[in-house]
Amino acid sequence: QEPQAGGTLNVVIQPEPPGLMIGLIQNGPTQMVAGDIYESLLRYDTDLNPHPGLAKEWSVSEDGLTYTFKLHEGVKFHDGEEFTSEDVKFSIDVFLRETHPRLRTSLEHLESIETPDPYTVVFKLKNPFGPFLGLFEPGTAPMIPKHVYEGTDFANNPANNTPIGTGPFKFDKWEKGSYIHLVKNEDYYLEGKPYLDEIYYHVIPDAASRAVAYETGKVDVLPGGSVENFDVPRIKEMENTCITDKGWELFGPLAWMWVNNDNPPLDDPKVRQAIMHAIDREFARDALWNGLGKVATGPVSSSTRFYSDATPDISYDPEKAKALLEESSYDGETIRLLGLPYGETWQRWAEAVKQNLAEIGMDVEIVASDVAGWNQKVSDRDYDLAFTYLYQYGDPALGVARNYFSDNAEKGSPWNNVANYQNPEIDKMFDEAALMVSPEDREKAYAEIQDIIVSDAPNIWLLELGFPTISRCNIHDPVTTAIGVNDSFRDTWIEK
Amino acid sequence: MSLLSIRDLTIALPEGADRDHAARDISFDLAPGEILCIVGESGSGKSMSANAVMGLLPEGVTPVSGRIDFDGRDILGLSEKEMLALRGSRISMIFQEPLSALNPLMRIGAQIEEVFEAHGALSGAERHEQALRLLTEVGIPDPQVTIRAYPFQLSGGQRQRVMIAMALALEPDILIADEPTTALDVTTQAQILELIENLRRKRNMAVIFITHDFGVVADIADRVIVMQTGEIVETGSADEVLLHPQHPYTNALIEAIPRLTGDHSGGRGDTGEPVLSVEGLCKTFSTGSGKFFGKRRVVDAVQDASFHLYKGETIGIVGESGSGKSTLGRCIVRLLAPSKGRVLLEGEDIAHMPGAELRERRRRIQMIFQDPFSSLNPRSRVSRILTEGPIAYGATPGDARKRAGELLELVGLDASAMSRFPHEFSGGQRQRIGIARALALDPAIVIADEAVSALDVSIQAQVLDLLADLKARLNLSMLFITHDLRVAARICDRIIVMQKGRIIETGPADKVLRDPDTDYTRSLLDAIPGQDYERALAGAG
Amino acid sequence: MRDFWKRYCRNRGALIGLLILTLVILIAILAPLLFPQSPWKMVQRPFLPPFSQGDLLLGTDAVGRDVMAGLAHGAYVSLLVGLVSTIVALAIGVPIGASAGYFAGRVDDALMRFTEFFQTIPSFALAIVLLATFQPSLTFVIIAIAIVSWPPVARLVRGEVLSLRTREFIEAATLSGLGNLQIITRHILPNALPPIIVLASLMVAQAILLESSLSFLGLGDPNIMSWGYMIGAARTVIREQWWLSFIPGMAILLTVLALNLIGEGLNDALNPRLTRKSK
Amino acid sequence: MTRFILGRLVKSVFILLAILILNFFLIHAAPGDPAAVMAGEAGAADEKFLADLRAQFGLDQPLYVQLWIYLKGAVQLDLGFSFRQQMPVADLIWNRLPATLLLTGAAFVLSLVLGVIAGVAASARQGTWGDTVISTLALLFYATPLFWVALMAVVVFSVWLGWLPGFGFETIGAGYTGFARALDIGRHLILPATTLGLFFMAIYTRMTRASMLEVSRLDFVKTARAKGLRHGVIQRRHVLRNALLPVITLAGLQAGQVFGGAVLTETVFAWPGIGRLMFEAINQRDYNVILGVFFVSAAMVLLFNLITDVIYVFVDPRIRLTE
Ligand SMILES: Nc1ncnc2c1ncn2[C@@H]1O[C@H](COP(=O)(O)OP(=O)(O)OP(=O)(O)O)[C@@H](O)[C@H]1O
Ligand SMILES: Nc1ncnc2c1ncn2[C@@H]1O[C@H](COP(=O)(O)OP(=O)(O)OP(=O)(O)O)[C@@H](O)[C@H]1O
Ligand SMILES: [Mg+2]
Ligand SMILES: [Mg+2]
Repeated sequence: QEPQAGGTLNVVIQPEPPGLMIGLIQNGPTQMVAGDIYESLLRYDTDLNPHPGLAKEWSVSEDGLTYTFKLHEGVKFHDGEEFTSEDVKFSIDVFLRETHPRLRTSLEHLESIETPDPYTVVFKLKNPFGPFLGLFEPGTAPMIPKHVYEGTDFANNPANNTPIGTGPFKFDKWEKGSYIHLVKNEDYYLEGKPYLDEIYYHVIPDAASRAVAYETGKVDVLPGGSVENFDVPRIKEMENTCITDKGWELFGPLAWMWVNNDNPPLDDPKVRQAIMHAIDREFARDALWNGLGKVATGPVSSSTRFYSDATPDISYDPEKAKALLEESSYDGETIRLLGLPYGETWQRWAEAVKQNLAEIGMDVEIVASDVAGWNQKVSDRDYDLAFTYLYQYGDPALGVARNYFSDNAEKGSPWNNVANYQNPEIDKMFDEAALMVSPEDREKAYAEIQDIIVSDAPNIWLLELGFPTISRCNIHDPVTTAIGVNDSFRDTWIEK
Repeated sequence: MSLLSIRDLTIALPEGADRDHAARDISFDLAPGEILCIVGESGSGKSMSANAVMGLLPEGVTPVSGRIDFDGRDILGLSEKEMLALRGSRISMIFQEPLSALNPLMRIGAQIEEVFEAHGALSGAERHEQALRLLTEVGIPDPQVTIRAYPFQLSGGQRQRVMIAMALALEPDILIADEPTTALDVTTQAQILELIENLRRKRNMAVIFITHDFGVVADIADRVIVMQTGEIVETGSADEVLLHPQHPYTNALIEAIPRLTGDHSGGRGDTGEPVLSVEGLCKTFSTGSGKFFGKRRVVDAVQDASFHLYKGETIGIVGESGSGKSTLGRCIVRLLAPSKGRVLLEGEDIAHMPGAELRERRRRIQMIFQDPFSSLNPRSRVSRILTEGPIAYGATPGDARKRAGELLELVGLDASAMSRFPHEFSGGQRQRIGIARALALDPAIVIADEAVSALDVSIQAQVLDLLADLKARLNLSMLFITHDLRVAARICDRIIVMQKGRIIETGPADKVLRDPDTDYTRSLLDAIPGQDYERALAGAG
Repeated sequence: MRDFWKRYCRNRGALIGLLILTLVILIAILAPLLFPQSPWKMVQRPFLPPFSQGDLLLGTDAVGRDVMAGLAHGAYVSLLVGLVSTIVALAIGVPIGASAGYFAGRVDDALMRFTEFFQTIPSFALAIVLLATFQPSLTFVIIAIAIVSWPPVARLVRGEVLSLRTREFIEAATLSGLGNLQIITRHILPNALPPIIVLASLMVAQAILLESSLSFLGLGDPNIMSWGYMIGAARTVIREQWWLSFIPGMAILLTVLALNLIGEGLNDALNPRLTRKSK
Repeated sequence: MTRFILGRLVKSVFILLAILILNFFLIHAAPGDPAAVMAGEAGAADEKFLADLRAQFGLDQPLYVQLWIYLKGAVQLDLGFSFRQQMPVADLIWNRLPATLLLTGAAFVLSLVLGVIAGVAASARQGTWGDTVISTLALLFYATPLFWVALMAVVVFSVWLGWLPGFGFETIGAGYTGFARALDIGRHLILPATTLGLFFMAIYTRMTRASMLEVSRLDFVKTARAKGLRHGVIQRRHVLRNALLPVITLAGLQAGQVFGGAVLTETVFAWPGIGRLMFEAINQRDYNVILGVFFVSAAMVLLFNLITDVIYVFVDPRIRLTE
């Protein structure tokens, strides 16, 4: 089918992003909108293979230490300035190193960036770093205009309110509390793209209202998580409605419960294993997540590279759980379960888990809190069990290791090793696996790692979440890459 | 020819009322230009009978039989629309409570003009003219200003005049006045009575005048109807009924009227130490909290009052409303803090005495209050009312109860009263309980503030007798505050006259009442209604 | 007392209200007996409609819990929240109002400023902040509700006391040598009671509504099955399983309605004007 | 008059400061801070990131210094900077305030006007079925949870019947201007304003009815009847005016509650007002915004109280002319 140009896309956004300057802020909604404005060097298909982005081609040296990117020529920022290798160097080496905590960790492996000519960028690494080629998506390594930011106070640069990137859409207007309006970038470097004239991101704070918005035709795209899961089946049945759970492969969102490995009786592996078997993940998937997603088998999501399915069984088995609990040191203590304050589904899930644990004889009290309280409690390790879900960024070295490294166990952040899992052997294995050049070697190493971690049961893995993106069927190609709607809508078109 | 003729009128009360009928088989006639007075104790059905004529009976109260003929038609058979045409134009009415009878949010003028409007009389400008003329006619000072005033800016007497102006606006044939002067002091009452009398004469208007004050009746009535529990017990010309009452009830009522003249026990000699000495007492109120347009207003309620009270003596404090009588009494018992001056109670100054010490002294000086309804806690049994004082001063509950029993007997109540609540007593009985309470602490002095004003004449007489008796038996000293000079005459040894916060005259009761020193006192005396009648009674008796 | 009862019964609405409330109270008390299992227990497949299965009269909710059991246990919570928070609010408001009215002058001024202060803050917003600060648990929900609902009590009590204070029987009590505390507790408050009782019945109703609003926003105690929680949890499925929010909504409505009717009945029965007439 | 208003304004300043201080400590006592929230949403952060953010927001200073800085700004009407939205709080609130004013104003006027009319109608028909219907409806609205009504209203009027938009402030992207835009906003306003107004309407209905009946029993009404005035005139001129006094007082006291109700209504109806702004700000620990909203809403309540007091003065001469 031949794409048709023109039309307005109405998309739900929730919550309202704090800002659109993606170099400074990387939360979900910011990524979603800024993904249309900013671009990175590569794009990833749903099997996580790299494709050209701002870089039209690239090569890796044999030793895995040198990466060379050739940039598209004639790419312009929205203010008309040309995009060159200098901008790449500035973005990675200066701006993001200063502001982007997740990228910063990976940049420790970077030796230098060279710009032999305006359209060539050469990255030199200190050591081989397997996941390096997976870093170049807009949420991790957005390209930022050097001429606007160089030498300024990044956080307070007035340009943050009128973001300027190279993307297919330009920022037009942000009516706080109502909508964000983007318009087509007429000077986009790919002929004929984007197809859409404009995009409205609608801010609708209540999940039920968001569903109504779709049903009454106010919006056409419901990105994953924007309506409550309970609403999905109904909306799915509507005329001219298509649903896909693609577009989350890079993130590989995995839900689990942190277990405070320090607190008795949870310091007893038997208790943790008992919990592991007490939880009915299939029920949660079917009743709470509309049957979307997959039951987790361990710390790595099946869409992530180097996933191993040969780990010890952790499936639902209440009898076994009871037996394990019987043998353990658990003695009727009240276990505090910290729910995730991200809407009804999570709340229901906490209630279901509480009930699951009650069935095997554990006394659980749910602790409610808002986002800030959740952060604080998890960071301070003031919990017994705590729901969470985290992205894996396609590679265990990027998104998994951080949660199991002994060194990462200090308090103060909700995304490091919050469980305080201490296993020097695993530390060493993670370190080595990240530096291996050959994918086959890495695969083997990670399989072993997964096996050990699952046996130790430091956390209770639950589900690989499936976030469905719902859109009208006459909107073609809303999701084309591994980051889904967080990528730009440059390939999307509306059939009239 | 009678203007209004009522025949066998019976008015039923709704279920749950204290009796079946507000009025039963009432019959009377009213001639043009005649003043007909209806008297009788509270609740006897006076108001309901009058309201029936206006077609303004409260909900649930309905005339069940009889007829009211006015102008050849039975009023009871008229439609609401026809009644509207009569009300205010042919028959008018004024009510007892002048403060609440006017709409607080409307200007005086507008309220008067409304009468014309209601009956489609006159044009706008003419209405205003007429309202002004009426205000002038009823003797409102400065009508040009008053017409633009709001009710709360007028005194009680002025408000009552406005009511009268309204009632007279369309020159009605009949004016019904339901206790129009009860809330006013004697001087104002005299003026209003005179006004009504004049208007009647000028316009040949018939008046139905409801009151329970025989003095007033004697001054204005042509004919009198006496009512008791809904029935007319006696009717006749004023002279017949007042001087030669036939019915025992009428007799009893007349008997109970306190006499201004007659024998007083006479002033006791100023002997011995006074139990109470008031020296240079002043009380200043400042009002107007500043909440809105906060101009502060300062009222000198009592200025430089001095007197002595001796053992066994009763001093009456009299004066027109607002002259500072109550304030003086309340300063003495320290319910109010005096601004200046001394109050020597048995030699000790309690005027500025602080808390605990004051409490100890204060039991020697007790008070009897005006309103028998609000002076007893409706939620306390009589036993508690009488015992909690002594208990607070350290008596054992047992002793206190015993004493309470004695007190009840002393004031003439049955011992069974102990376990009852105040609302189970009549007004007179309640006042007795109030007296018993005051005596429970064995005071040396009792202050009675309008202790009998709220009571019906017959009950008033009983209570006054009781007080006189107790005083003699217990050798009490008493300050008796009243605006009723007849009452003062009956019980006091000496009388203090107050005007605008000052004591302007003090002397033995006989002297003050017969031969006052000041014009003010004289004017008070002159305003007392029914003096001729009293003389006639005395002559007859 | 019999008198009072008779007057109360004259109001048909009030009787109905009393009937409903008694029923709710009974259910609340008997909930642990009628539904011995936890209301959180997942007993059947989710979204069973009402009356489709014998033992699950009102069907199941989004995770297969018995709605009827939730309703019964929720009755207990709602009433508890309503009663306790009202009692706490009275415990704050009555002393403040009574002191302000009784001592007048500067004390009154200070206390009324304090009350005004709490009335100026939008109450619901304050409740939200309180719960964000202290974390939602039943205790804090109750405290938060009490904190935002006492000012009207204080105002009412103050007004009553101000008018009672000048009544002659209070002066008589002063002259009888009673202390301030005795006068307030023995003479003033008992007489101020009727309007306070009426207000209290309305406050219980308001507290139940407030608790449900807070629960609806996710600020309730997550371990406790309340009606507000049930509505909040069911709002996402209001379209297909509308009864899941409708049923607890009706429960709140009926209970609050009952309390209001009772309040009106009390108002009639305790009204001094009516009382005096039938003396 | 001016003196009175000035006095009130001075008093208001103190109340506002007290509210700010109380809320400042309350909200700072809440667990978590804006930096942690923002980091939380980003899904990753390290110590440096958090420390940078905190320094940028001024959260690294002692609490009393922060309070002092805030109050110093507040008395100059500078409400600070929103950590999260990166714009001045005053701008943020200023953008949202009209929506809230429109919503609460509409709800308020609606509830007051309809409530009074219904109350008068009910009292005029006291004891008849008309009275029963109005009173019962009022009682029902009074007893129904606001958010529940909101949910049901959306389902019925927006989803089932499709008559009215179920949420939002205006049709986004329609590009209406002038009258068309006003009309569009008006259509969006109907559901939320009605929902918010219902509860208060119920209150005013009940209050007006009771007050009308109460005043009808007063002596001056009897006087008016004795004048021969027609029933309608008496009701309008004598009863209603007096009966409105307590309603006005109550309306003044309720300003704060209307705003509280707006938090719920704005959330359910996606109304871009400050109630929702505050609710979100609390969850995000955007301290300055929370305080700013409290400041503005309390100021509005105070202003409103002042206005009702002034109205009261014009309605009731007893207050105007004390002395
Ligand atoms: N609105 C009413 N409803 C029921 N009963 C009433 C009502 N008003 C008066 N009554 C009763 O009607 C009877 C007569 O009352 P009415 O007011 O005529 O007495 P009154 O002679 O005017 O007394 P007073 O001197 O106290 O004014 C009394 O028993 C009273 O209790
Ligand atoms: N609490 C008060 N505040 C302000 N002014 C008061 C107060 N009490 C009394 N007054 C004023 O003091 C003056 C004297 O009042 P007081 O009550 O002593 O008069 P009275 O002689 O007892 O009158 P009455 O016969 O009407 O009872 C009046 O002008 C009154 O308005
Ligand atoms: Mg009468
Ligand atoms: Mg007096």
